[in-house]
Amino acid sequence: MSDGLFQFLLRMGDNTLVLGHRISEWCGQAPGLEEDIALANTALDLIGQTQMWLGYAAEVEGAGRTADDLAFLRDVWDFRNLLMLERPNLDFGHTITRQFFFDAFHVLLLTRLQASSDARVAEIAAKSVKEAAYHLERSADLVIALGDGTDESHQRMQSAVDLLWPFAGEMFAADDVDNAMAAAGIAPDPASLRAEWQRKVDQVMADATLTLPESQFAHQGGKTGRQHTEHLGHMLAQMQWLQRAYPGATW
Amino acid sequence: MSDGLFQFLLRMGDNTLVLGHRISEWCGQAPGLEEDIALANTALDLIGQTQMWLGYAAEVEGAGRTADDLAFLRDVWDFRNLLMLERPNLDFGHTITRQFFFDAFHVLLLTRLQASSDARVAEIAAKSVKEAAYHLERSADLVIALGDGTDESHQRMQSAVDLLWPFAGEMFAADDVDNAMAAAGIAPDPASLRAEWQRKVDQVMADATLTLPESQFAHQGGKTGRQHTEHLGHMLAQMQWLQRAYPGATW
Amino acid sequence: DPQERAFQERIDAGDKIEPKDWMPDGYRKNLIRQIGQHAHSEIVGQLPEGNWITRAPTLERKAILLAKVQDEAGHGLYLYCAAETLGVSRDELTRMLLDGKMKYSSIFNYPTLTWADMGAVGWLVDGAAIMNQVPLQRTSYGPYARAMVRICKEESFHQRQGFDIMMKMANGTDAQKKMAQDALNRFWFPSLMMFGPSDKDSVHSAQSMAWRIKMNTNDELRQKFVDQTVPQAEYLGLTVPDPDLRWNDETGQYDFSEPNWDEFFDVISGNGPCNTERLNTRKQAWDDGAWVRDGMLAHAAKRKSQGIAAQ
Amino acid sequence: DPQERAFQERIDAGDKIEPKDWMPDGYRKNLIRQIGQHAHSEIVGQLPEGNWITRAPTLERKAILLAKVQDEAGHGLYLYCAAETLGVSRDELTRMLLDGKMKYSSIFNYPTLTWADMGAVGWLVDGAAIMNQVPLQRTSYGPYARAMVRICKEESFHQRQGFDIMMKMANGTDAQKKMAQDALNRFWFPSLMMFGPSDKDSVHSAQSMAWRIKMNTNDELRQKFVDQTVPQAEYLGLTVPDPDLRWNDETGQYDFSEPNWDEFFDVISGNGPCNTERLNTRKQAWDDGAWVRDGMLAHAAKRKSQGIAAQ
Repeated sequence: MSDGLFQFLLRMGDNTLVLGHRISEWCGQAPGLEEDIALANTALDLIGQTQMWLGYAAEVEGAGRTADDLAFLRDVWDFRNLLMLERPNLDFGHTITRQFFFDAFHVLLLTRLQASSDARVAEIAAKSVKEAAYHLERSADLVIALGDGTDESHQRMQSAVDLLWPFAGEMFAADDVDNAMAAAGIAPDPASLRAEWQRKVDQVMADATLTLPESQFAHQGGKTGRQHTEHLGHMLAQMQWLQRAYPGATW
Repeated sequence: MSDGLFQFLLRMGDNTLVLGHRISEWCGQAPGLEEDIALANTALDLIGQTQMWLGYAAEVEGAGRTADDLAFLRDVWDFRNLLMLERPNLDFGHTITRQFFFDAFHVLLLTRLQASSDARVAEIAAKSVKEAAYHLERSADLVIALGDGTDESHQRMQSAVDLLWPFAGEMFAADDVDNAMAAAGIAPDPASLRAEWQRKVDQVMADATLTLPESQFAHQGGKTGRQHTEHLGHMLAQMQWLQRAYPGATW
Repeated sequence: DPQERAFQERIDAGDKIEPKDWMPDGYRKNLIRQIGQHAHSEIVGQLPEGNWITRAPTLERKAILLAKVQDEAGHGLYLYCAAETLGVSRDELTRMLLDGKMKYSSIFNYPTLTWADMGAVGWLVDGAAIMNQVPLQRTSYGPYARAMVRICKEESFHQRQGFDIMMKMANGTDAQKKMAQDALNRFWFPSLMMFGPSDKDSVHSAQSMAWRIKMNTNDELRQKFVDQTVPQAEYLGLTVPDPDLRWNDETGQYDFSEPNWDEFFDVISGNGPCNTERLNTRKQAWDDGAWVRDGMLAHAAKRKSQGIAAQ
Repeated sequence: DPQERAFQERIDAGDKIEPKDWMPDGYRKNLIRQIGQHAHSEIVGQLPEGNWITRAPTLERKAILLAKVQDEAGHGLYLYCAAETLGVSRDELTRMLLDGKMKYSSIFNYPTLTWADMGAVGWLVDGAAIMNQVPLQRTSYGPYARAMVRICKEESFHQRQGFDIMMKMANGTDAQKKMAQDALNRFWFPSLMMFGPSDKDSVHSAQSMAWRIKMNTNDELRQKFVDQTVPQAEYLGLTVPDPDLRWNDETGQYDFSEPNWDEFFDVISGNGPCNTERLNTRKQAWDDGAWVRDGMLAHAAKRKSQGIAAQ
């Protein structure tokens, strides 16, 4: 169980860490000042959540590691984030569409986690869910505005949806870790979140005049760590540089 | 003297290392198959030269370090390459213009270094100068073809020349290290290469229908290590990743 | 001109000028230049720090840096709003920045090369900025003064965070100490330049001071900055890179070397280490963002016309 | 058809067919497909290795990898030239690749995630490629056979280099051993897939074998690859990720599990881990390079017309 819980907590924390990193890459380069502020704020929330999830993960592991050790001293194979979140930002449309797909899932998951049988999980979820709800409100609004904007913005958003769709399914694919968490009442079976997620996504897509692809193919390998994309290694080379180059220093 | 020689050798080796890295980033992404092959070949030559220069630098230093230690375990401040060479590739025109400015300098420098009072320096220069001459022939031809090609290629090449020109002067700026090398007959005063370099560049610019900017302003700080650009740190984060993440391993 | 005289009397009496009040063209023009330049500095100033967000060494440092950069974008927003009250839009100001017709603080044309630079920027650059900004809380133009009040609160917080990074570095490993010293070496003189050329060479000073849109002379503020900062450097165990720096018992101040003003004018005129990069980054962001801004406007217009049609 | 019969007799007699010889449309079409796909594989195959050139751990490893990638581009060039002798231009073939009308080897749709993957690609992927290519040196179409001779020499060199990387990793630190095993785990079944589906499911096999543009069945080659590779894995101290793998004394071969053919067809149909990335990278390179290719053509045309005018 404790290894299952550890894996589950890594998944939660790696998702927020990796997405937070990607969003932070927008610093000073967003389409407008309001977006710059909102993106920095989102990244900040996600890094804050990472501190809680990985902090608890480190405690559960009980090997004397810290949240920072987990963030800065693991190599790709030990990361447990969804593949979607490590993808490069590409354009703003891709960034926001990814954010929306994740936010819609994140809100449902955190809402359910507030009732976790693990008090610490419930507590972290309760602290995070309001932030996630705010992120979702914002990303959904942007998807709608840009889908239903100009011809160009519509076409860019549709491309983003087409590109990202095969990465959405991984959020709902359950494995042994998920089954163990569900059995222990720690976390819901991710598959049980799918229908409600789909309703939300369908509604936003409709308002945005965007169409979901029909294929149900889903890339796998991020949350299990079996096979990440090539992008994660490049992200870690940058993210972990200082800790790797100056081991043992305090900052 | 030995520290001067060490610094001089770092400059030679860091130039080829850093430019070789940049060129290698083109792998599989050049405008055509012949360019892909030629760029890989150029990078390969430059990395080979790096092994010789940094290998000798490590010997001269006498601190038990190897060429690989110098390449993979120094931070930005200890790098001694020209600022121009660490700049991002931008488009093919920028990459080739930078290559031409450097090749024209490199050929002159290596030619003179064949007569160095230091036998090892002379030997490495003799091994490198043919490669450099071939690089120059190729980069000069490309600058001419693209400068004198279409309106778009002309305009892109002119932008590249304008952007890179303020970085050319650093090649010829002499400091104490250069003066000591010149006094010892190890290397020429870089300023003494300028007139001939300028003749070559003027001739190629004329054939390419391109114009050099009038400003003689020159960015400084790479070859002395005083102030690199922000790009070098990102390059090193990638270049040095494995050595930093797995210290002491052999590959 | 009696109108101008009355205006000056209001200023001398410590009145705040508000957007709808009459004001001389020169006052308006100078304020637009000054506030715009300040706003642009906040925006461009995100870039040297943004350069290290993705390489911040701990989660906490990453969060602090993100919060700081977010604050800076917020300051930009306050300031553009203050400028808008003078009749110039944010888009116009942005266009002037991107066309090179308006400046931003030259300090942001220097590169951030190690993590210690995040400390040095907070400690020295924000420190110098605060020196400039604290008196501007009492400037004559109401919206500007009020923006400054909000900004100053956050800036002094940033400065303390920067000093805290420097402390960690200065008390850290040998490599960290070296980074800290190197950062001070590179940022000391550029920070002194932030106050502008010596008063005798400064163009707009006298009139701006009369209008109370400039509150102190450049040299006054520079001296004050040196007097405040040198003991902090000593506390950190770092050496200020000025061999002529010494305490002067007579004046009760530090004597120090002038920065290299040739370098200052080089940087101002576009030849700083990062001018081209910074401006190109902003241009790219603006151009890449065009479809987003257009899309949002188009959607808002559709919603509006649907709303009207529904009535 | 007497022409076709005569053609088949030449092939059966071991004659080489040359570009100007008569050949059946199907022969030409199949060869174009096969050589084009092979050429594209060399080009796209640069990308997974290019991904590690900038992170190679030593100068020597970086040089070896650069030389390898350069060789691959060279192989692409030989093969496009061979295809051109069949009346299809390199640009046409490239266009078909970018439009998704021609394939490249599916193996390159798998990501390279650690340095050990550079070893695994050389050892397993080049190893499997060689299995395919060595017999093709005796293929019936002359230009193709001659290209294969040149290619095979270099490929076997690459395979040895890959194995050498695996040796270093397998004999290295615990982390390196783990990387090596992880690479074998990920690349084993995809390498088996490189030989194509089982003969009973393979579409073009019989005719291609009669024409000698396919020299062995897929299953034959796959078996040969397994028999050659398993002892190498044992030598490295690595475990082949197949619980059912065992030596069969009766057949004198290894029994092994079939790869997951559903995954194979998923990858073929565009759903591999990197299909979109690989094709987008090539599209981007092609589009970004358009101005260069155009510029070079325009310059060459100017030079030519100047040459004519000067006569």
